[in-house]
Amino acid sequence: MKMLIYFRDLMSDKRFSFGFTVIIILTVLALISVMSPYSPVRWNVVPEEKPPSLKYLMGTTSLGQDLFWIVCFSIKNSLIFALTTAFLSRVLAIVAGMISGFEGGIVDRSIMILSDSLISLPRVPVLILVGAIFREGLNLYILALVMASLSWAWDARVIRSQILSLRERDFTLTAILSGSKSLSVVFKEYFPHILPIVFASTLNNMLWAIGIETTLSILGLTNPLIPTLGTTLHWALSYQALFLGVWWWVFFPVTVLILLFISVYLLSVSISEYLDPRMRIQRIGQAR
Amino acid sequence: MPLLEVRNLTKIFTIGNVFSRKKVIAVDNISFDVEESEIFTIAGESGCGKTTTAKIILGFEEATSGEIVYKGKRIDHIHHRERRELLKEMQAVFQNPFSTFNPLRKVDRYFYETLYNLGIADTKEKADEIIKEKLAAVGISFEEFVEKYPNEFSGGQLQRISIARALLTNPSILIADEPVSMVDASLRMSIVNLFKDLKDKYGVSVVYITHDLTTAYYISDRIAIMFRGSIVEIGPAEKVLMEPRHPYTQLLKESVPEPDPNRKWNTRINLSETEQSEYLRQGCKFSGRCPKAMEICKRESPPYFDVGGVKVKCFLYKD
Amino acid sequence: MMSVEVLRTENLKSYYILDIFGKKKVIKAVEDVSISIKENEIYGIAGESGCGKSTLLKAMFAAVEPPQRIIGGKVIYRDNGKEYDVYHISEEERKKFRWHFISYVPQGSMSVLNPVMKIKEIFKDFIETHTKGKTKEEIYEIAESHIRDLGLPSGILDAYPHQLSGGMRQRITIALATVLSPKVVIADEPTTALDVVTQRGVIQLLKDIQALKRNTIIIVTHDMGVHANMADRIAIMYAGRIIEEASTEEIFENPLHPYTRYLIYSIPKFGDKKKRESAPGAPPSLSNPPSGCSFHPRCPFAFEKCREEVPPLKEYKVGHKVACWRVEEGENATA
Amino acid sequence: MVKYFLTRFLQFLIVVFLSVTLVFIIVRMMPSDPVEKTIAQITSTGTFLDPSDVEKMIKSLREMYGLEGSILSQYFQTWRRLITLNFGPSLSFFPTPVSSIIKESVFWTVGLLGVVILVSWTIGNILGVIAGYYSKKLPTAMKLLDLIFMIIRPIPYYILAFIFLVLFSYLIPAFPSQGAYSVGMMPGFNLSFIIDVLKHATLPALSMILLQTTMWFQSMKIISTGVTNEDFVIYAKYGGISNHKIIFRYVFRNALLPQVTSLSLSLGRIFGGALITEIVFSYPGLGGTLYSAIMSSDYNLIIGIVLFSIVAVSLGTLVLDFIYPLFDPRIRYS
Repeated sequence: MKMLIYFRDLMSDKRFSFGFTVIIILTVLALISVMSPYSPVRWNVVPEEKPPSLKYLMGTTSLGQDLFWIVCFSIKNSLIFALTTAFLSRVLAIVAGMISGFEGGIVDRSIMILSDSLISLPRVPVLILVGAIFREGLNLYILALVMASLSWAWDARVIRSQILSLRERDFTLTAILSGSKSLSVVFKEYFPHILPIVFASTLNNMLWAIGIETTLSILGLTNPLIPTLGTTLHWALSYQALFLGVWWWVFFPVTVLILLFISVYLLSVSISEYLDPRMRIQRIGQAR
Repeated sequence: MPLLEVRNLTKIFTIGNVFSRKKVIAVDNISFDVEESEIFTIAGESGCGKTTTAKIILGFEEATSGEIVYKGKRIDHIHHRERRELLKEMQAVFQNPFSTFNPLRKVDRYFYETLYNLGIADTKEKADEIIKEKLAAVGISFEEFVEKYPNEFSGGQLQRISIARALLTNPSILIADEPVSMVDASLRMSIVNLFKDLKDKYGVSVVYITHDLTTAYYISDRIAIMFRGSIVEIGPAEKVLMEPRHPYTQLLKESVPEPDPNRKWNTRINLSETEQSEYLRQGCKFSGRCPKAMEICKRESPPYFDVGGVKVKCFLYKD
Repeated sequence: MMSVEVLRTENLKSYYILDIFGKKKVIKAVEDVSISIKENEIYGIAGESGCGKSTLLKAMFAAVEPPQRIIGGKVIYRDNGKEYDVYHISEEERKKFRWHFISYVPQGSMSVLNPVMKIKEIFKDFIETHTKGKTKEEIYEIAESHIRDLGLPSGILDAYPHQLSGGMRQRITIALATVLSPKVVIADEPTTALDVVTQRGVIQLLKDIQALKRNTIIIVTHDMGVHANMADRIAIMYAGRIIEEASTEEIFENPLHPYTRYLIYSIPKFGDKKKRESAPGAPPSLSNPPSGCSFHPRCPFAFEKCREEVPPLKEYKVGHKVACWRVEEGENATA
Repeated sequence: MVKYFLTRFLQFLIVVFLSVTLVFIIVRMMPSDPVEKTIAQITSTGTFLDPSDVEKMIKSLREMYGLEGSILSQYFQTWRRLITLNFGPSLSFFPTPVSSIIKESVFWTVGLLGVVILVSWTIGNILGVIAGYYSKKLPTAMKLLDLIFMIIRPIPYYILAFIFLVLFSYLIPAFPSQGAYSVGMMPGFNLSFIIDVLKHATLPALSMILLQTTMWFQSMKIISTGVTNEDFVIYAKYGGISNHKIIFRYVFRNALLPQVTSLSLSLGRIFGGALITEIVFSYPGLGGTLYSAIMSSDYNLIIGIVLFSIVAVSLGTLVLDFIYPLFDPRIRYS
């Protein structure tokens, strides 16, 4: 019931409704990939280099694959990859940020030194190094783990500073006076305040993950047999698709990527604005 | 035996990082007792150490040195479990009722948590019964209280609710840190009176921490005046506030604007511009501004002198 | 009385109109306020938080920004014998009154001075805006002599705000507001959040300025002690309306409105421990004020008429106005 | 002040220490032996090698990779190479030392990145402060700009660079598609060469400037919306101070502080973006060089560029942190 009200409020934001609609469409495409008549790793299952038509919605590739189904698989893999990365790095960020903020002292300082280093570390060369070292051995889950361990630092910092300021608020003391234990203070008192940051940063982390995965894949630094939007473009570019006039092989993945980026970004912007505690407090007062 | 004893309490905060550390003495060797069924006031300006003292008593801050004794037993450095047990005896009310409760949580949650966590009630019925009773004591009805977020109440209502929460455990002592300074003028006295009732009807002791000397005069039995971490004067409120001995207490009392147009100020004052240097000052911390400062005040920190039942930390009363 | 009017409001109404996710909310912060403020007086406005007193000040200062709006009424400035209806002149003309004719001292807050500018640069920006053709040196000279006149250390002009104590910042803000000797100074809770000793210093400064420049100060605070010490006349505000107005002595000696009586009699005094009572209940919400007299739900004397009709602010005694049906009835009974 | 500098410098040392260690660990995790891989690569090209020569080559390669000796001595070896800037010879451009290849390419990257950061940071912040100050009633042109920026903002560097390449180099052949200057052109300080260089730099620079401008614009807009609601800005408005003075002396100067911090924190990301963009346009900076090193499995060069990048970016961050007190009197006078 409450969720419905939130959703209705959010849908009145044009940015949200656009982003949400696009994401739903992309999710549907990802889901129907299970109905694909072809395996994504098999080549020469359809005639080569056919332009988009009713039969082949997005045309076919020089490898003899139906681009529509490849794109569906790619969306699925890219989304799963992004979610995995975002989830792992969020877990790291929340745990690190909360421990750091709540424990203080030497634990806090060590975590902060580590996260400060990670923040100023140029991640792209490091990831390219990882890609160059592992090459085809780099499956999406390992990449997700590596990327997650490189991308938790900023949000851990934000969460930590939130916790530090929440700790100074009197309601922390009230909770302790009410006999609550530390863990329950963190979850009941602080979590609602931290949630919006976590939410928005999850979406931003997904964006970053897809962006990096695409880049590494295009450069041929991941396993090219796993269909993602990046590897699809990798194949297209290595087959000189644009020179040979097979423009659709490039056009559709790029369009889907851009739609994905814009919609996720719009969702993150509108949701973080909506979940901002000050706005939430205003709405609570207004409910009566 | 006093209910609560604070003995030689000192708190030094270290600020800064590895490269430069600064020490600020927030509380400087203070001692006082709170008797059973007594309202004891700690009064002073911001930065005098009164809130730090309260936090140390409640166990939210650790003292640098000194002891806190409750009912003859030391309560600084006690285990978590004992600290939780102690919550049944000692509770607190804070300055800003809107920050006392999490704005994103319903207020009644704190009430049930207090009762369940501390093992005072085990069923919803029992809990509701206790909550109703305590709310009635502060003049709030159960119906207008349940299932509401903090900002659905007015400040005055919420401060009453905060007091009701503190009363759930039937505490013997209540630490109230500036409980009325954020409450509207037209409602302030109703809350002050509430503390008086708690003492008179239920025998609860209150440590009333305030910057407002008139309400302190109105409700307290005894009072300690703090300045830059030290208690400069301590004794029965009637004596301390009607005939202040310490020059700082005199300045403080004189500076209270009285609601009487026939008693406007006719003397002028000088303000200190350098709070930092007052903290670090040798000897009496007030000597830089004191109109009666003597040579000795700048060198030595004065001890307490007994002047007719009032202890004054000032060399003027040496003989 | 020989005193000349310098500013008045006529049936001023100012609301906040909020729009939160498509839901409209109207806060009636100032309702039908008509006050007349004289030259060379300190006029106090008393009331608790949320009674609309700050909104009234902003409307008088003609600094209304959305969501605040002027719904009706007038604000008249009287400068050099001419009257100006400030909401019927252009924004540019309105701005010309600032600092020359009317200026503003905000709440005793820490943050009205730009943290990255030196105090003298801040003074320069404000002075430069309202004077023409002055060199930098001349402007600094104006600032410095003003600071000296007020008995503040002139070295302070070279400091950054973060280097000053809270009390000093508040006094610098007052100096900044009065640097061009405005005829009217509006001070919104200038001593709230300051310690009592500092508060006394700030009040001392405001009184010094008034004595020096012989201008008008309109001071808003909830602290009746501050009013007793400063104001010549006091208006009591409740739920967006002025409910009583009289000279300070009269208000304290002979308060007529039940709310004013609570306000004054509930303040404890040294040497007097008799029981003090607050008004029952809580202040009303301005988005949904009660019918009739807005104090009636809390008033022990309320009767039928109080619930139905808004009492007018009427002068029952020379210089003493009250908006209360009980006073009206009493007046009728004795007449 | 001194305290501030010391803290930052310590931070710099820690970052370099941790990241060099990280790189060392990653390289150690290489699934296949890089020496065998290299040998295999050389033999696969059809070159005939005498078995005894292969033996010699393996030994020298192992030394070069620092694979001789214990893990600890290998680790110290990595540090020695970094401090002496001697990363050994490049394999694909044998026997040119890696350090001289880096020296050549770093010029292009620094030039490109410098211009991009300066232009985008300035434009983004100025537009952002105006949008933030007037956020309550944004002019239509600003609203449109805001919308366009919001759409461009999330696009990754590679994709935007690629779109620019396709649009302005293939479909509309207005700009060259690769390199820093035309093949056959003699580098020198003359007009035609400079024009040629500028032409080649236009697309990479533009695509980066566009992305980064949106980034600075958006964060500046949010920060200055906040600053606009601060008491000192409201008070300046009350004082009748003109809008442009308020925008630049009050809002901008305060909102700039977090943006300077943000620049120093984003340097790593921006640098990464530059690498990627250079790869797309085969620009001979560090990115382009890194790409060809990847393509030819020139591990020495890859490791050299990565280590160098980390130190260079940390150094850049350090310099920015050292400049920061110029903007903030609260640090200058503490």
